[in-house]
Amino acid sequence: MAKYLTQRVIYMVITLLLIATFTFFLMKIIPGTPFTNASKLSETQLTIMKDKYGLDEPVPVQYMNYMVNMLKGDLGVSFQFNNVGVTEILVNSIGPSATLGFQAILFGTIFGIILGVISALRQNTWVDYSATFLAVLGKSIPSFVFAGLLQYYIAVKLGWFPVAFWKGPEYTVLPTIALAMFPIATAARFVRTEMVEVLESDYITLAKAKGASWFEIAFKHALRNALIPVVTVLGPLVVSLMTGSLVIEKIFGIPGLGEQFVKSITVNDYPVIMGTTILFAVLFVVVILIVDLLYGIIDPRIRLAGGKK
Amino acid sequence: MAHEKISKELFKPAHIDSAKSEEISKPSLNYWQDAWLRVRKNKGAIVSLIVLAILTIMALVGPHINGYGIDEQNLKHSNLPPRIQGLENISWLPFDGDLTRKNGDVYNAYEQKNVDEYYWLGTDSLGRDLFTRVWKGTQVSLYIAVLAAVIDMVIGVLYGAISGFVGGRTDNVMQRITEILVGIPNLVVVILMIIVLDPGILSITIALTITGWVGMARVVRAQVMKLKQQEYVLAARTLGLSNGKIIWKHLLPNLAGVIIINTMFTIPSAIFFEAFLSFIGLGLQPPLASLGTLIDDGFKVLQLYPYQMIIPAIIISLIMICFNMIADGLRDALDPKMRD
Amino acid sequence: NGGGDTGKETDTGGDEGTAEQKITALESQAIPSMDSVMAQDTVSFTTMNNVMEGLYRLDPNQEVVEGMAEGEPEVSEDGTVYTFKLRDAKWSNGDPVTANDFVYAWQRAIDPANASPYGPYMMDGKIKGAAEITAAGAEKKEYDLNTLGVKAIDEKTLEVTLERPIPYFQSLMAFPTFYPQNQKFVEEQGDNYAKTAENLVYNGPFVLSDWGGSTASEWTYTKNEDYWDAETVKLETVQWNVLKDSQASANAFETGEADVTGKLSSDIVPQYEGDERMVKWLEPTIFWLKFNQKENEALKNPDIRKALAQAINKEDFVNSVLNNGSIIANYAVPSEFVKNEETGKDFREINGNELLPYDVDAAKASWEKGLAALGTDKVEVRYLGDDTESAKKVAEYVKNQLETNLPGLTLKVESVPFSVRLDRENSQDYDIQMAGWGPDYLDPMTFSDLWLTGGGNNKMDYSNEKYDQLVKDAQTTLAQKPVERYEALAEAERILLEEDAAIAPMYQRSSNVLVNENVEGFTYHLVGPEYSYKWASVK
Amino acid sequence: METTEKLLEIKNLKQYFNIGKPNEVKAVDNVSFDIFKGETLGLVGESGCGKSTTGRTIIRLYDATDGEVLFNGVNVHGKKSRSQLKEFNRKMQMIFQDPQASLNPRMKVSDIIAEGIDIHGLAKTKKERMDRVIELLETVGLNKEHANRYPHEFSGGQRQRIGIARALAVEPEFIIADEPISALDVSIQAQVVNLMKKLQKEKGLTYLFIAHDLSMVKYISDRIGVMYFGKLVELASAEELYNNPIHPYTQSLLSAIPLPDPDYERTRVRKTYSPSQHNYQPGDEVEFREVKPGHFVMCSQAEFEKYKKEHA
Amino acid sequence: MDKILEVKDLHISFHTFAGEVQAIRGVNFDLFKGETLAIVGESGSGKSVTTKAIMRLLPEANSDIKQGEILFEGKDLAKESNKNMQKIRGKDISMIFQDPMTSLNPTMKIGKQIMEPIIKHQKLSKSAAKERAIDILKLVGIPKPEDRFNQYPHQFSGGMRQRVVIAIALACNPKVLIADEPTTALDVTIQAQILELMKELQKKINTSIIFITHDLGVVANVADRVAVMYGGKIVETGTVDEVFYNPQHPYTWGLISSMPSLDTEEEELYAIPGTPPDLLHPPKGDAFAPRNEYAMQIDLEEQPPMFKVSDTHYAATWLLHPDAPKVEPPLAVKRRQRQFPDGKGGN
Ligand SMILES: Nc1ncnc2c1ncn2[C@@H]1O[C@H](COP(=O)(O)OP(=O)(O)OP(=O)(O)O)[C@@H](O)[C@H]1O
Ligand SMILES: Nc1ncnc2c1ncn2[C@@H]1O[C@H](COP(=O)(O)OP(=O)(O)OP(=O)(O)O)[C@@H](O)[C@H]1O
Ligand SMILES: [Mg+2]
Ligand SMILES: [Mg+2]
Repeated sequence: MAKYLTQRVIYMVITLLLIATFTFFLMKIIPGTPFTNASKLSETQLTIMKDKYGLDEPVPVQYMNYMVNMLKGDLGVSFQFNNVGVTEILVNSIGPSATLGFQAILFGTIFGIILGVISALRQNTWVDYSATFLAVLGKSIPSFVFAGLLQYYIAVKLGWFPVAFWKGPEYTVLPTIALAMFPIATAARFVRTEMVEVLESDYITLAKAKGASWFEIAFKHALRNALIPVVTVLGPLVVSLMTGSLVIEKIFGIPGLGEQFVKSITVNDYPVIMGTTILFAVLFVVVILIVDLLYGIIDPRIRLAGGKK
Repeated sequence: MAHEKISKELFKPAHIDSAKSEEISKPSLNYWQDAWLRVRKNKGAIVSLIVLAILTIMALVGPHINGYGIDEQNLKHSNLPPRIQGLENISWLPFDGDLTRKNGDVYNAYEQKNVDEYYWLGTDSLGRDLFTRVWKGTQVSLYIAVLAAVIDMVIGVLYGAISGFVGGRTDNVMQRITEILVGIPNLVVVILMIIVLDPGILSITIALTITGWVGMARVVRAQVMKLKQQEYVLAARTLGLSNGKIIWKHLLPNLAGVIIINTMFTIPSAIFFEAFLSFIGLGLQPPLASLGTLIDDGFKVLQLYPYQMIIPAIIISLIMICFNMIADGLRDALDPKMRD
Repeated sequence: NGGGDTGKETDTGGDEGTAEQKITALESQAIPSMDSVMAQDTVSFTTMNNVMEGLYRLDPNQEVVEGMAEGEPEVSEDGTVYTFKLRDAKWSNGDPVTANDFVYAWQRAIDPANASPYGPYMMDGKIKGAAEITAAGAEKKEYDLNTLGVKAIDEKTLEVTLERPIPYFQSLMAFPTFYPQNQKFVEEQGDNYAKTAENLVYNGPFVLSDWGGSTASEWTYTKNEDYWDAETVKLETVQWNVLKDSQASANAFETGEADVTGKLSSDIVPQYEGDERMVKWLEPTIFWLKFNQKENEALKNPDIRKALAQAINKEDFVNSVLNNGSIIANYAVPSEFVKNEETGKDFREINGNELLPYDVDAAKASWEKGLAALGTDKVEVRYLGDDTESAKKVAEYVKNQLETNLPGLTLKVESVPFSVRLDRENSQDYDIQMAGWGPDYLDPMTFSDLWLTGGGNNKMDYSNEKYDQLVKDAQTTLAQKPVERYEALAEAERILLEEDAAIAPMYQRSSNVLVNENVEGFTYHLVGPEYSYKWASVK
Repeated sequence: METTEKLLEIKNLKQYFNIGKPNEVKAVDNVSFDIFKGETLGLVGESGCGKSTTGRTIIRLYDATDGEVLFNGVNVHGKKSRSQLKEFNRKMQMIFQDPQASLNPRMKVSDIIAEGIDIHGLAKTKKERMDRVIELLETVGLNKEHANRYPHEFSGGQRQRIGIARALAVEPEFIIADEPISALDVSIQAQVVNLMKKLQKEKGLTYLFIAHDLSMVKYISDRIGVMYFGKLVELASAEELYNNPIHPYTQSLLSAIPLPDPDYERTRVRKTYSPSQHNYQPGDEVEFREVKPGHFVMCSQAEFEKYKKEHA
Repeated sequence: MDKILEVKDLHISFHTFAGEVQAIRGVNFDLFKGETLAIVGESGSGKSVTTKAIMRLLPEANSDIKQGEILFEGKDLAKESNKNMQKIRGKDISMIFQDPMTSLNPTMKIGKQIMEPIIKHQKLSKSAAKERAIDILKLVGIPKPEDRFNQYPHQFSGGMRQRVVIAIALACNPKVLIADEPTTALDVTIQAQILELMKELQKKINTSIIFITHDLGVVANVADRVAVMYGGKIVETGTVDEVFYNPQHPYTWGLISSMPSLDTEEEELYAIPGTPPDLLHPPKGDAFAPRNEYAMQIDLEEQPPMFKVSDTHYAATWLLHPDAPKVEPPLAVKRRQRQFPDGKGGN
């Protein structure tokens, strides 16, 4: 296990370095200026500013500098915020995004799984059809529309929850629901498909032959097996949700990573773009690792094989 | 038991033709005919197919039906709600040209602006006919989606097939590459592509596909790895068939099912993603409209002119639901596991 | 519409004295920087305007009023040396505000080592020695910050030497880049200076609290009891939240979660048409089409430019497309912006609002003439605009108008992100560009000097000697003759538009903000910081 | 049928998978035997002992890790030109276990059968091709109506016969049949076995018949090899093997087979086998030795002596 | 002997894409206490459907017990409620499936899977159930059951898994044990072990076993009585000796003679031609007729009833009708034919 883990970690580091390299050069071909007031700056002043941010060096030198600093844990200083380290920005904005993403994933998967299980058990009945319809609808309404409607009807009209901001648990309810629509839909669809398949397998018949009730069959025997493929889809989804949904963050005024990231891209704030990408990538590889370990927990066959895919 | 009623005649040997016993009574059906029969039994899929066909036809002819151009602006006629001849007097239908103010007053926008024309689905803030624009938008959205699906199909299938078929080190390297691709946030790549390339449908499509094919490649790879161990592939190899022909004759036809199903799922997500790009302002170049841009425009004025969002939203949802239902139906029909 | 007092007398029946002096307000983004020397954006400037103070500040009537300076400055004969007397004021840590605090801050702002984005922009060519320091910094040569024309004569006397007389210099002093900084405190804090509310000292009407730094999405102004004019300040707290989405802001306003919203996007404005809670004012920001005359043959032709400029129905445009109170602009210097200090007349009164107006016939005639000169009947030009939804809508309208009214014209619309547009403007990689300009100080010059030959912001190769001469005169020989100076600038504007059609002005933007009925004394400004809460109160 | 002309010589064949990894499998480990022209060699052994791998390595579906396979004196695994390879592919064919999986579900029966004809250019015209397909179909007891149908429309036995027709299409000399009947119904197995026997007689085919149903193997084979964990442990003529099994594993295998005879079943005693019962010492040379003429057993020198005495 | 289970005139259909599949078309049989009844027949003849019907495990969505009774201790299981069936399953009647690789839940510990029915039906405490589970594991010959208890199925070999499946089936000492091809997926040596184990256990707890297989060798080994199924019907039943040594139905003949015994020397095996009937459109007469070289006109017209051969031996073929011509069975059958004068088995 230890050997397997170290091997995985080495792989992860290589992947991360490659991603960082790739993004760095990609970023350098983005047109545009990182200086928000570029139209007001004179040539001489531009020279001074470029010099300060090291942008006057040749790109390979910039790359080397960046990588060396990155390995030292220094992700540089933001252009758009004066004198603020990228690390600091990331640390400050990951919190709300992660909280929200976590809640959405939790709520979304639990609700989605229940929906999926029910429709699998009641396959091809109206229950199944309505659950499917719901799931597809969840996937087909753009999240900004959904978020906007929630905000208008639940918060403004009914006044059940605050309209926006990020000040306490009650503020997280609406954005969580809005964000959870997608995981709900995804989980429901996948769980249904898998459950239908699992329910046809021999060991389920055997469980029935043992006299198990439908509840035991669904939740004790079938679900866990049906979850294995679901974990694969949900893994990357977790990353994208944890790293913030720009749309939801914008509409609900949540100081998260998504907004931050898109803003930094549009204003060419290179250090923040890089830092965020690296953070995403780290989260991504970590989640993939967790997913693989989760496989082991859900599926003991993989545990013994030492995490072979 | 009494059998006296049976005549002795019947106990004469019947000459059974043993060749006849090999007969197959069922009519001959090939894979696709068989699949079609199965799809046909799936009501949801069939209804979806019909709806989708109608939408596609409307997307093609709709923009030309009522004589307004997609970019024909008439600012005097801006923000008119739907009004349809004949239906305008049926009060419970939303086609009477009435609008509700924020304070609850209802007024007829056509009367207020002195407009005699009928705009079936209303107009937008530039006074353009929404009926025309919505179908044009549907056309553009479908076009983007199909294009994305095709690119996805070509790259994904090729990549997956090569990776799975060649296997070994090549496969390993190719898998690592996809891992890295997936690791870079989609948004970075997409925004970058859109900025680097000339803005337009093509660059949006390319951006959409740039990481989208990974899913397809994975599915195809897994399927190829499975298929290449199938005994009919081994049989072809023992007959001396070259690798290229094996892929072409034996693997691809058998991949068709998963490829189609995957494509069916790609299309709605492409439409969805395009809508998202519109929301963050990276959508199409004006005056072209897609359902995504229309929804986004409409969303901004939702409280004043709800019809501007609701109409394209209904259409996008219809398309999504249809594609999903068809994909499901096809999966059931094409999945070898579900066959007898 | 000049004042900012919009608190209409509505009978709320509330008791005057008992209302809690607290309001909540929305801002569209976080505060990027609270270091007055380094800041470069409106949100930062606005916040500084409320928690700090320079020599002067703007009042609700957009007039310059005393700040740290006590009374009017002493100005030398040639108008280049100003001597300010400072009042007895304290930083929030108890230190007195001294002349040296100004010298220190200004030197920091110009110091190339700090690479302040606004320092050189505000000082070069205005404060003596500034441009030289910047140039030395760019060439990596030695420089001496003490050559900057700012000196502390004594603890309470500040002397500023200008490059040339600047009529609007006093209003310039209200701009946060010229605020003082407490040298001891800044140096003590080192790198941490201005990181959070705790790493700052204040000398304004409020002190900033609960501000966690650049990414914080909320912060609070709390009344500064040590402020020299504390008795004018009524509000105890102003609670700020960041909310970018306009519709969401309106929603928050509706539910009472916000008393004051940020500027509404134009989609929302019609919802509040006729609603008294919507405060509306004309910003001195003009949007125009810039015609790049560097390479495009067609755009080098003034007739073609005239045709383009006159072929767009601006009336319909502002009423239907924008529909947010913006007005049509047939001028290059905004309306309701500056008044002549001698006559008290608005600058606009000289030229009026009829330079290069919408006129299809004239446009068509010029078009024919232009095409004939070019010897072609087809012209294709690129149109560069932002990629926001509203900018795209504008592009659609412009395209439609121009192509409909000018046969043979094809407009290829390119919508790009803001940073890309700036970049392409810098490299002059565009044909027609939709751009806007807002002033940084209260003087027509902030608009007029844009179009000087080779000017830093020209970026379209426009050049006209007459124009250059008139503007130069206004900057030098006429600097102390307000009436003649305005006439010269007005004449320049006429040349720019009527003769050369160098740009095609489209509209002057209006701002719309939702303000709760019980808020009194809501104050906005036309340049620099956007709002002042010094005079606001709850009824 | 008793010729001694060797069609195939397998010498020290090894096929390892995942070499060097922790999950290395020695699927075929140093196996040597000959197959004579016109005979049927049966190969039996428990699941996973390497029977299929042996067959597949012989026909070059896998590249052998080590060892030689000589077909008509030519090494199958040596370097070959394209045409040589094609020639080889014509002479050696394979029938697979799973009649479902061995036919491409997307192809018509006629195209499946004609695949070999097309590859090797055995038919000049379309008509000739079709005639050949019909002829083959009739050979395997089907008729021309079946040519335009798809595999899923057939029963298991019919599919297996289509598989045989496909193999026959290129007129091979040698056919490897990898458990051709295990997936079939009892009542249908006989159809296939009879067909294979008939074809052997008519065309002088040579078979390597892999199976785990021992009574069927005995019925069809001239000689039988028994495999255990990648090694061939015993090889003898069918009669001899059943009457005088020498290797304890073979004995155990034979004693475990239930026969459709209740009386026999009531008296059958099962023997068990474990490799440890040999008690091999380090240094013992465990080799394939000829205990009786034509009867080979994997044994040590000491066992060899013992067996020789017992079975003299 | 006491009957423990009676199946009377059972008809079962499936509703499929293609139409109604009449999988079971009138099945009758009895099961006595302590005996082993083997059901043989080719694939698709309805063996599994019959037994699943007894357990009521047929898919509810598309299956339909159209007619008939399944009497277990006087109760008609065909009409029992789902709740009551849950109480019967695993306790009174339990089941072993064909494939040991797939019939255990891969994500659940072996011990838990065995304890489940014990806790459920015998209402034992967890620890008592565990003891019992370990006992049973010992009983089915799993070494070190305490360690094995906490392992997962993939850590077991095929033969051991099948033992575990048997252990689960036996956990509550069922009155009836249904084994649906329990050894088909196993190697002969392991099959032999499992068969021995089952016989041994049957002696110990005296259950009745329904044993499904299509391997006649296995039938000969385990069965007391045999039922031969074809096309959704039982076409012949009798004691094992009667069916093996004096078969009456042409299908049974074909079945027996198509298997070579170790001493078969014929050049050609007896092969039943053709393919099994299509139960979507079952033939009007005898389903076997199209493949039957002894078929008579009446076979094509009418389904044969069960003719009695002896008290224990019945066969459904018109050949047993008094009017039918006498026919010679195939050589392989004739060679093993013996006489059973009064229907008693043995020789
Ligand atoms: N491609 C492969 N990669 C790795 N291992 C393999 C491969 N093919 C076969 N093996 C392993 O080699 C061994 C022998 O397998 P083989 O298929 O030859 O057995 P077999 O005797 O044919 O068994 P069965 O009776 O189940 O068909 C097995 O342990 C198997 O797992
Ligand atoms: N769920 C189902 N839906 C439709 N048809 C079914 C279903 N289950 C069984 N059948 C049909 O019922 C018939 C009898 O099947 P059954 O499984 O009982 O055969 P069997 O005798 O057990 O065969 P095998 O030896 O292959 O296990 C077959 O024709 C089969 O196609
Ligand atoms: Mg094999
Ligand atoms: Mg069965």
